[in-house]
Amino acid sequence: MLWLFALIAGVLFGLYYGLAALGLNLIFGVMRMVNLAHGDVIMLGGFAAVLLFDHFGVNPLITVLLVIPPSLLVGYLTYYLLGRRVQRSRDPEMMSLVMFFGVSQVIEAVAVIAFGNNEASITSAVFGTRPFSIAGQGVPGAWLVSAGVGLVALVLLFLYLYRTSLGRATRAIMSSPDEARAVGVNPDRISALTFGIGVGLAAIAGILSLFMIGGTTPSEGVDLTVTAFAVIVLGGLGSPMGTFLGGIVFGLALMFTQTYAPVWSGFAPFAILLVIMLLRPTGLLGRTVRSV
Amino acid sequence: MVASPALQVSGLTRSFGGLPALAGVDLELRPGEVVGLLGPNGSGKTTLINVVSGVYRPTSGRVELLGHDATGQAPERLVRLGLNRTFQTPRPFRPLTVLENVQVALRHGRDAAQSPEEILELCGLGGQGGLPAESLNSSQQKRLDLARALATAPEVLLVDELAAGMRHDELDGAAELLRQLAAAGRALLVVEHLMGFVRQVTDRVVVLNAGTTIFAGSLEEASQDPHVVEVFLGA
Amino acid sequence: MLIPRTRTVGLAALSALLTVGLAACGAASTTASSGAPKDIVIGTLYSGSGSFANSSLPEFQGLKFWISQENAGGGVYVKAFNKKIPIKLVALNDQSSTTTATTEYEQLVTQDNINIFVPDFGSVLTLPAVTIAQEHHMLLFDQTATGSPLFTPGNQYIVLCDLPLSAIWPDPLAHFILAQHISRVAILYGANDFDATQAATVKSVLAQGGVTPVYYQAVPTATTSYGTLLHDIAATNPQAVLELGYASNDIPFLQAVQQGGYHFGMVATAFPGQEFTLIENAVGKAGLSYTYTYGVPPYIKFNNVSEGLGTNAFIAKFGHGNIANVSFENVAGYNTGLIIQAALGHATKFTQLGMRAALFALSGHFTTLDGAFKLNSEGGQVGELLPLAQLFPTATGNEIKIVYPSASADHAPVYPAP
Amino acid sequence: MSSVAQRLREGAGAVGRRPRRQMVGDVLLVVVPPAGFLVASLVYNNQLLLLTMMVYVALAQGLNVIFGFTGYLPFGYVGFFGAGAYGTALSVHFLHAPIALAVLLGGLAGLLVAALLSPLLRLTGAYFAIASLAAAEALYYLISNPQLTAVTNGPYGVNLASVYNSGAAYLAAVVLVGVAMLCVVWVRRSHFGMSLRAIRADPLAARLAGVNVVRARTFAWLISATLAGLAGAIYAWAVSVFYPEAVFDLSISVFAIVFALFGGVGTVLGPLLGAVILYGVYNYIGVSQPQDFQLIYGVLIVLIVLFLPNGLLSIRLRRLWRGR
Repeated sequence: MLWLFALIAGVLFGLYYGLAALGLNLIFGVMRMVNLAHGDVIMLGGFAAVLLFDHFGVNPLITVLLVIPPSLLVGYLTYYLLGRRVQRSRDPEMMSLVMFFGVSQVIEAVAVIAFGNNEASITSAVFGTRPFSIAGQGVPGAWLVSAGVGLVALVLLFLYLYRTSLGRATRAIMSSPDEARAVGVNPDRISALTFGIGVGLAAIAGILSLFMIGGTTPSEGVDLTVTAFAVIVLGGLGSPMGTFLGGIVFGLALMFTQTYAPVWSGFAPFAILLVIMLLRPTGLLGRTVRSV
Repeated sequence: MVASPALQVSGLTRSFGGLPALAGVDLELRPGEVVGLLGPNGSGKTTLINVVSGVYRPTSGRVELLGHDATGQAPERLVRLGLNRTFQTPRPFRPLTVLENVQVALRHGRDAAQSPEEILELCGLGGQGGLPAESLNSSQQKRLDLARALATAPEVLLVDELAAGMRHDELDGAAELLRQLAAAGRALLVVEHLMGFVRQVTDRVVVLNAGTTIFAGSLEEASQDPHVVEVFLGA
Repeated sequence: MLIPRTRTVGLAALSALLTVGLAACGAASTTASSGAPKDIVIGTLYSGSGSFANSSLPEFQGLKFWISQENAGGGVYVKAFNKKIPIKLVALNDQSSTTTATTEYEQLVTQDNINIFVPDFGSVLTLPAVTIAQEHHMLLFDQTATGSPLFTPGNQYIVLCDLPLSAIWPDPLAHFILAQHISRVAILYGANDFDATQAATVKSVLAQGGVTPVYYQAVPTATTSYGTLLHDIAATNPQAVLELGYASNDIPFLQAVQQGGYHFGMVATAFPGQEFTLIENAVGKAGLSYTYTYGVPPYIKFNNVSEGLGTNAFIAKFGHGNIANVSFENVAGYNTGLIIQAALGHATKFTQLGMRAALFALSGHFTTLDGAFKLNSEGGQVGELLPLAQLFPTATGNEIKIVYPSASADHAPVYPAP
Repeated sequence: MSSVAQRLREGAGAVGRRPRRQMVGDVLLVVVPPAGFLVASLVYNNQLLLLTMMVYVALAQGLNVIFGFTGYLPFGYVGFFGAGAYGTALSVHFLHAPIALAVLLGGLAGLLVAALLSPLLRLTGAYFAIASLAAAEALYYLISNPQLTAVTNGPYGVNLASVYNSGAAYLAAVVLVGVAMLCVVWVRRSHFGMSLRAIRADPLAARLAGVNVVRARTFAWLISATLAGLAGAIYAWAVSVFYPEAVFDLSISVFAIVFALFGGVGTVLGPLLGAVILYGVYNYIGVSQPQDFQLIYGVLIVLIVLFLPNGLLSIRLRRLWRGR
């Protein structure tokens, strides 16, 4: 029953990957900015959980809630101090990429100064050491917690986007900034808020990454950004549901190759991404964009 | 007197997401003639031009160009076969100069030996070759669109609302230019809203409504056809 | 009409000037004198950030500790001039990037007039220095890079200071498995030179004892989730599970063992001995108990040494008496200094090859807190064997004890793990 | 008005009857940078730094060809670099090719990988950027795979000591800079480049001007990849021993992109200046402020984007217009 475990693990990791990529997709969808520092925000989320746990014994699930207010603040500041200016340049998509490369370098350097270079983690015993049984397979509790948080985040985001006026305005900007402006949406306010939500989602993913990928170090940002990018492109840019689908495809690809051909487990997710891109150029759930 | 058609469109349909934008269009265009394509907004005029010029593939039907099957061919291939078009909203290469706009087309068209300056002169853009295309006004941009199309030496030319937005004093020149082009043996299909302009360049019109051909004949007859009158008044 | 021309021509010229100017700025002006130098310049790199920083920085600290010790005593003794000469350190930060390391090694060698060339931690960052050392005829005091492409028969300009070649690391580990009559062995290793070499060694030693691994797979070095892999390994019913990776692999692996509630008779990973504090913090006490790892200094002790401080003295001085403050990398960096000290102190000529000859003369007759110093013909280190260690729970945490081979063991192994 | 007049002159000279003075300028653009690097090596002897700078000049210019002239940004540009490095290594090991030929075969390896990946050009924007990244990662995992040890030596790395020759590698890099400059000057001035700019301005209109858009883009893609392949080949030759992760390091892509954008893409001089200045600054900080290396460099890049968002060459134009 190796395949069944791979299936379960793939889906659970997929939900985690979806969460880790969600913020990046939102920011890109609303602002057309490429946040190359996304992975570094995930890293910071991880350190927040470790520090709060080590010094105050705060349960990581509480930290999930605690990181939201500072994330919104950071998002607001980042947007008004950096993002808005870049949006006015000739090629915001590409210039934001360069700028956030710089931001990513700064975050990593500051993290090294603040936290040192060592890998930091919380012992996984926090969520129990006895695996839960799902379909006869023993699944670590931490995986279920992470996947659950991912699902809750998705549902809340969905409700926000489809059931609130701010969310509707956000979707309006995603589909057409000019028209949204014409009907009275203030793009700056929405952009700043979205940036904050994106940062918050990344930070939450960082907390969970302690249990899914073993820990956090200041240098892990780049790899996480690359993975997050692969996931959102797989699922489709600007599609929150697609991000989770992309995450699950990525997770399944990883877990099945780990099971049947471990040495190819680095190769397979990217090869699958390539194949899907060639068959469906806008990702699994991406909107079709007319090329002319 | 009766030449074989330069462009023959038969039973052409095209749907977007299940909604038909063209629902069976028939049309014939002979060398040396100008045909006006009329119809209310949304009747499918621009879609027809887009399908014939290869921007969209037809859902069904057939396009024959100078005796070749041109159905669903790519735009650059149709250009080589001898067809070109202009846009309702002009689309020059904005960062390139006026001259470069024409040079690109000359280079990849059917007759690279033409003089780009003469083409610009013909389209009323003489002496402006060095200007960046984005500095032209909209009427000039339309004429640049036309110049670029002409640079590929087309036998069949689809002109989408050339007159719209032109100043009054420019209209006569534009009409004269279209007549000259036809006189040189080209076949022209002209989409136009300004009836006066249509009358200046042609007598023969085709009328579209809701994606189908409802009339083909002289402008005179069209104005007396009850169906055509109803469509235009209704619109 | 002149504008475009002057602009293109002018800027082309400007770009050339800039290149030349930039180059000239960096050009150093010092030249070597014929007599004794004012100071011995040691050039090295460290990773201030990036994936190698957590190993590189402690090693760098060890080296700096040695320098401060020597300079406090008036400098390092140089036999060729028969006097002590102060040490000057030039250290650049390569941020764990090989591309950056490459140009910075060249910078050290061509601009900073160094006398002693010490590379950064590990094979990946040391490799670019090998060619540069050869090209400029500088002896490379390789600290901890044990990978196979580093040592080639024709190359005289490298000596390995602080570790045996990675191919011989797991020798005691594999023999322990045979000695315990363990027949079902699972081996998971990182797809990199360092780990793949170890895995191959284990496999071949086991084969000599008639044991074929029930699971033998490579995973990308970047792997951080081991839950599924462990599930598949468990399905082969192994008695021993060996995971050969970097610290960044060992941590998620040991966590996954704990998360999944797996229990194997023997679990061995490479780095808990070298990065004990770090890994115990990340994995927790229970996650490490009764697992095995390579026994490295300061856990194997060498107090009877021919150069520098012995293990206990080093723990007292560097770690303020607490072994938890001392990592293997600290010892390695300090030991690099001791090897340099030995080379300078025994070479009759102050030349790079003179130092090399001195070290080869000392090979086999020389012990430091890192163990016996013995070189093979290519400059590889074959003297220091890594015994096998096991981690035993105590009231406060785990304790590392050497359990095999029995000659150096200070504790009996507990197999299978309770 | 003056700006229009200036563009008029630039435009009139772009193609066809080109003023002789501009031809002289173009020749200088191709000849002076390599000559500069040749001279630089006489006064500054950290040759590997200069060589790496030249490699980045070539990469930034190669990126300029595909990104500056078609708008396609390949995030995984380093894939061609790595392909070039391994193409050369395999040519030396298996074909026993002389090194000059092996370097050319490295360029060919870049070209072949690009040809194989040309269907990616159907994608646009961020999709293309990430798909090319996935291709580079997949290629890295393929080459470094232990199961391919017999072919690529897998994770154990490459040793080219048998053909090592630092002086010759330096000269090859000098030539490479000339070739890269020539490619960009040619693309900027030729009919081909004019077509590319037309495509970038309006792909549909370009097709209606008869341009075969797919063929033109593919051609630019192949030129760009070949430059990166040659850069990887020469770099591999110069460092002579390396692990696969060293030549597939994503930061090589990022540096090339940052350098090109900093200088100004779509221009001939921008990427050259971007690579020389920013890489120079990078090394200056690395040597003078090693402890705060990353922090200073990161802050610098943020400041550049905030205050110079349109590239270095945008200052030049502004100054010139004001000056006139």
